[in-house]
Amino acid sequence: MELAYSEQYRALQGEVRAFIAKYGHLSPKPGGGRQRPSKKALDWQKLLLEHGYFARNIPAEYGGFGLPLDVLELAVIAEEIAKGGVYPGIMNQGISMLVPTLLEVGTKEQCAQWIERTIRGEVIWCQGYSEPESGSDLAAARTKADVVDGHFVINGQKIWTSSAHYSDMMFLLCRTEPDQPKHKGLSYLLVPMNAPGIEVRPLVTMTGRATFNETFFTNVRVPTDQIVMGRGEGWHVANVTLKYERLLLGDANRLSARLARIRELMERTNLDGQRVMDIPEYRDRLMRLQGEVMASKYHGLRLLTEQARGEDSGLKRLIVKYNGTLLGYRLSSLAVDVLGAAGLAYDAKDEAAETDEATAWHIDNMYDIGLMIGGGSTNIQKNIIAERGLGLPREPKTAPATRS
Amino acid sequence: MELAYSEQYRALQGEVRAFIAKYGHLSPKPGGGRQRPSKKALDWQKLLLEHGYFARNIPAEYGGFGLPLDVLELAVIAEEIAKGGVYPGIMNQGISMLVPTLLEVGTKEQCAQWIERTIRGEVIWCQGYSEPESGSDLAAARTKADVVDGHFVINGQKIWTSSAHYSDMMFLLCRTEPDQPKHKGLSYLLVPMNAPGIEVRPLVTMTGRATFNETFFTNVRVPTDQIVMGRGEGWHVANVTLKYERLLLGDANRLSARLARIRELMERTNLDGQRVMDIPEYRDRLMRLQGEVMASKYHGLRLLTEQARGEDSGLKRLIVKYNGTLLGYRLSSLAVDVLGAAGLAYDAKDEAAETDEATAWHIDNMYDIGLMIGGGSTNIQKNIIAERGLGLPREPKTAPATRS
Amino acid sequence: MDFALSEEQKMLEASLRGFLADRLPMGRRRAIAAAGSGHDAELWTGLVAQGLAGLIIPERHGGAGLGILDAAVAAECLGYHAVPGPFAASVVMASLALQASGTEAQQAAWLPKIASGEVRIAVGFASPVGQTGIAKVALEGTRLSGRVQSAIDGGGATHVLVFLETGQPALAAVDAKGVRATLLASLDRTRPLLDVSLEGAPAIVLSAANDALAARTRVLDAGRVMLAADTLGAAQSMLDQAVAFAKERVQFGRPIGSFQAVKHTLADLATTLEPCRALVWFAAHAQDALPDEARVSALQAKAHLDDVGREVARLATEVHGGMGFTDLQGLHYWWKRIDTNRQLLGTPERCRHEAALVQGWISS
Amino acid sequence: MDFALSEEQKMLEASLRGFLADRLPMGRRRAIAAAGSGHDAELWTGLVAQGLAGLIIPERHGGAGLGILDAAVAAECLGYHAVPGPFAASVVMASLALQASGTEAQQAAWLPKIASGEVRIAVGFASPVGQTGIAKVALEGTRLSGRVQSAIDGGGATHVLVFLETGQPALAAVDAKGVRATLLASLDRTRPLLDVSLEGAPAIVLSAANDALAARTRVLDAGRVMLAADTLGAAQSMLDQAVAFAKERVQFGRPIGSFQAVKHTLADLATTLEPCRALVWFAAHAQDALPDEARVSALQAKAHLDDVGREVARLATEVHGGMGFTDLQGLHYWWKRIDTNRQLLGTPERCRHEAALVQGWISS
Repeated sequence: MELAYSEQYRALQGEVRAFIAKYGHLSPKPGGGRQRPSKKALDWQKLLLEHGYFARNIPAEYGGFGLPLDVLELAVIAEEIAKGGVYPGIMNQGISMLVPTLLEVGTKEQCAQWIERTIRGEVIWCQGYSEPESGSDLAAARTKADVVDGHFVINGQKIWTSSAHYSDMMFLLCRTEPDQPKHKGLSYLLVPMNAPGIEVRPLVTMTGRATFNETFFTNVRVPTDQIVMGRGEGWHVANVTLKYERLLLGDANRLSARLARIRELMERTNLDGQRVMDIPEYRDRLMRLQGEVMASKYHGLRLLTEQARGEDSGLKRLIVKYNGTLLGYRLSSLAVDVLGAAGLAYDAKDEAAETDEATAWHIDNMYDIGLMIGGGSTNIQKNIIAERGLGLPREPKTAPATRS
Repeated sequence: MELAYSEQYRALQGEVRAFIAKYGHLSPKPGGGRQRPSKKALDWQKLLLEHGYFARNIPAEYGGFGLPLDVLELAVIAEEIAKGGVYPGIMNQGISMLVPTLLEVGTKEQCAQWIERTIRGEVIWCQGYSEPESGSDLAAARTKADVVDGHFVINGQKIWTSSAHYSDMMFLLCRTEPDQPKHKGLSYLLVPMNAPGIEVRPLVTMTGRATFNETFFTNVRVPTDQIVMGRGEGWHVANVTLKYERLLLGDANRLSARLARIRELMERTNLDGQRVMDIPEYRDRLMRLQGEVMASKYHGLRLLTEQARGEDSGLKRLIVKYNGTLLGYRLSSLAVDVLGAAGLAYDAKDEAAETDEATAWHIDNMYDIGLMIGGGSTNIQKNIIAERGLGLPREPKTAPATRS
Repeated sequence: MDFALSEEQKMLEASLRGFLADRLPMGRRRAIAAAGSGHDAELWTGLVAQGLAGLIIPERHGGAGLGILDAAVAAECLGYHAVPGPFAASVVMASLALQASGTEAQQAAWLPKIASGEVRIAVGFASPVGQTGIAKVALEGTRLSGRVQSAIDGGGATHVLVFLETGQPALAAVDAKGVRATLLASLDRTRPLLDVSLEGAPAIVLSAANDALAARTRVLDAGRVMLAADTLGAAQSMLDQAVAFAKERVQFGRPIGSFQAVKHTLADLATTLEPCRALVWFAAHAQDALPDEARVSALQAKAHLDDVGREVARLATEVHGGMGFTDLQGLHYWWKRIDTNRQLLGTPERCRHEAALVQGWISS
Repeated sequence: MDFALSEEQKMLEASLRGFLADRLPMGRRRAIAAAGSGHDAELWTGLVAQGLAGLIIPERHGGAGLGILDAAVAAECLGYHAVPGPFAASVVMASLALQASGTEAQQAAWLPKIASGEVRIAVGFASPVGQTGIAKVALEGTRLSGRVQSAIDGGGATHVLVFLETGQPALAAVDAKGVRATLLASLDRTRPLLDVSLEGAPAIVLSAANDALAARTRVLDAGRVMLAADTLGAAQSMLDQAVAFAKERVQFGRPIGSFQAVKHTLADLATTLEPCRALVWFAAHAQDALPDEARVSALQAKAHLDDVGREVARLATEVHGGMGFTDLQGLHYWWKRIDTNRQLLGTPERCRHEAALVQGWISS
């Protein structure tokens, strides 16, 4: 047990600090909305890439820094960037999901064509997986693509395409082999969002904001070579993509920061003439959550260590997302309660929404519910934990089974 | 909404009170162990039967009082008997489960043979349903009975036969038609416990006490007319029996009394120099439970009213047991916590076990877990609530199904 | 012994539900909420015609002369249909305050106007009632100064009633000089709160109660029961919607309601929610008829429904999957309603604390 | 950065587990528990040979010279196997108290005897530590009078160590004149408590610490970490047993672990329990190496494991169905162990309260 970094990583810490001291003034503000990266963000991204503080482990031929994976290096860089208060680089579904998928199952040509421009923030991707009738059951996708003279002709509808309104491309899961069983009839296509026949409509959520979209396809034509792996192999490719989504660590630092903000809120909020912190029934909730956040945080360090050693963390990794989202929801629920009646003024439509403390907490609280639902619902996650993590038997196939 | 009783019931109240005033000194102490009724209890039972305060709705020809069902009358009698502190009469599985089953599906001869002696406490029954390998899945019973020259010859093992060691008779679910599908191969037999080949062994539970038994059958012979309904109809009969078990109302009075005892315990227990009642984190748990106990209590009154009107309460009745057992467990858990370290002395073997407050609460706490497990596990109850109460679809049959 | 709604109460319920099912489809609710005023003249006129505004006002003052249990039945309907518009404060609390603390003349002047729907009164407290926010008002002569940050039922309010620290209610018109009443863009768009600033605002003080603080407490408790009943209705609606969705929505070739995880979630919610109805009925009945039980039952009903409501809201939304998170499904109107009720007139923690005090289990 | 057990710690763990799996089958555990003394000479000798008794005693006094994290690893193993016999108090707290507050001579006199297993010391506190019961002892000269109702590790205790209100530990032999030490028939038969009455009992007072109260608190926190680690092991064992049972037990023609209800219950338990291990490791490490984090992490580890442990105990028992309720399955040894740990050295509520105080979030 050693919580300090060894010399090699302290050296990297120093490098990153020096970089921030020298270039930090060029960084855009961290956080910020869902929109195309600004010129400033693109320039900063270039600096990060040049120094290997972004795409550190992506081959140099595709625009990365070409170093072998060392998760401790990545942790050090992330920590220093967070401490320095600078922008950690562009994060979107193209970078976190499509790029590793292409590296794993794409052709050399596809890697060369897309990766560099994607990690530089020049090409923005959105994800075309969910449909209104297939949420947790992704393999039931009905959006279809028929082949007509060298093109896929796509018709159907996707939902939850978050950045569709400003994306250049979509990675799309659709049905190309209607005669095949459910899981064998899908393909994974790369579709330009400016193709004729694509319509993007904003999707308003319970928060009152339109941070998602629905995307409609009417006879959208894409050349048949815009496919990853072969026809009918889309389910396999999509699972590669989802694997990378699930690999993202639950962010314990975010939970700790949230806890600290609630603590501070409880110290300055009054209820019936007392500080909320001095009302034991509320404080006990905070203290319980502190215990859980600590467990989650140290569990994260344990995983990081195992990852650095190349160990398979199994169950320990599978629980992270479910644990983190539920904890996040309970934290924001406490915040909402501490704000109480005085925190019921809410206007999420305004651009200033996120600067109003009460509105921001309510949005977080609702968004936390969305997180529990999205990206594999809670029930599916529990199945995975039980079956892959604990080795419990799968549910038997049902008798009047749909062939699959 | 009228919480007072109408004149008719106030008159009955008066009668019961007068009865208690006159005869109360003859009553045995309420509660008490799991053993054969004493002479005193049998005499008292006779008095209750004569006045219609027991078996009030059982036909007079079978030893009951022969009045039509009026649940408010039953409620009034139960309340007055509880208030008067006298013994409410003998309660066992023969009376609560077998008697109504015989009334519903037994022959006249069977009713005449068994009911009067059972309600008088002269014949004690135990239940032979569960087996080590079939707990929640009762229909998988493997204890078998072959017919040999006019007798069933029984071999196998039953578990959780609580009063087996002092019972006269058992109602037994066993497999008589091994060639039939699972649910159609069972019969419901009436077996004298003194038949050669029956061995009863005490079953110690987690509390350390042996309040249950295992019963073993080796070539036990019973005449073939000792069957309720026909061969292969045992599953139907057992479900009639279980229906009566499930009809028993969750006892909200018991929960209220428990809450009151915990309140009193919290007022006299000290922790770190404070009354536990003055420690808000504990008190808030008590207050939460009070809210739930109140809901449960008034829900009971609502059901009683519906039952008095002959209405079908549906979902409202189905939830009672699950709600009550979980609430009971949470109450006893709070009691255990209030007792704390000073309440860890525990000796359940001693006869005086139930007079030691700490031991009694720990036994309750463990027994509450047993209740959640027994009589249809929590999961089966939730299935029933969801399917019969909310109308949700059943689970589809599994593909490689065992024929049933 | 008859623990049930009367035939009249069942008719009231059926009538209101019929009216609301007919007049308040999702699109209409959405439109009124989007407009943001918390008041819709047409819907309000219809509700007044249903007798809602005068429900607990004596017949001689133009009302129906019913009790708190009847009002709770109505509140459950309003919660069930997430009805935009005032009720708990504007109708029930204000009418009760006038009856408890108004002179006969004051009652005759105001109650008929409440019953006719013409006067709608937001209600606030200038003393601790277990909610956060600024609440401080002073009376000089008949003029009020101060601020109540979160008065309830701001939608379409013509007046505001503020309980002073003494327990006396004081009534002021929102358009009077010295009154600045700002309708808040509230989490629950169907029932916006009112931020009331007073600078020497002219007010009518209601001083006829023998014990002003006791009268205030009765009004407050009645309000708590109304919010509990509203949450009961809202939670029941969310559960019903989730059950219906689980029966229809097919994933993996089966209705999702056939999966044990979904099934048991819904069974848990039903098991927790159903007994709440009896608790709310009892608490409402106690306000009318059982003075010894009135306080504890109101406090416990509020606290328990707040907690159960939140759990139902979360899990009913989860059962809906992604659709539950959209505005399309509209489930969030109920979510926000439940969350809002929780924060008003005493949070669950504060209500339970007060219930312990009231029963003498702790000393203050 | 290396948040993991060292190779040596893993070897310690493997060695203890191997030993216990071999020497402590269910029948043996049952027999020792039934005997009720909380001490079994043969098992104890074996554990001493494994180095358990001297784990944190310096090598110069005959121990292994290891730290609190090593002790926590051992405690988790003992909880996992529901080992009858003393450890948390008798070995860890008593050794620490001697090292922190004993003179060199006192340490030289006692530590080797603890390490050899010859001396076993029950530990109690005569001042509030967050548990119920009588705890009042006065010192006159070198003689103790008073009572500590629930001293920990009564099983086979040769001595009792009582922390006085000043924070100073005082050591007395259980067979000394003026000492009446009654082994309690405890809920957890594997680790019975000791009810200690003192009437002018001769004692050795350990007064070498600069700050006696701070030294006492370090011992107390170390004890809390040991109980948390013990609960972690016990809960992990119950979960593992439930998972194994769910794979094997067939009902309705399927292993019960294939039902979503059982599957999700176990997934929930695993999700809650697994991160607890990192919390316990951190808290233990903090006692050795991170003084700023030591207090809060010990308190939070104790509180969190108490709560998680209870939930795991309940649901793991439920998964076993009727078998879980029998003595046959023996699951109750772990249930009772978890419940006992919860009540000792600070209940979860009291630990969280203290954690808030320690962080200065509230003032006392």
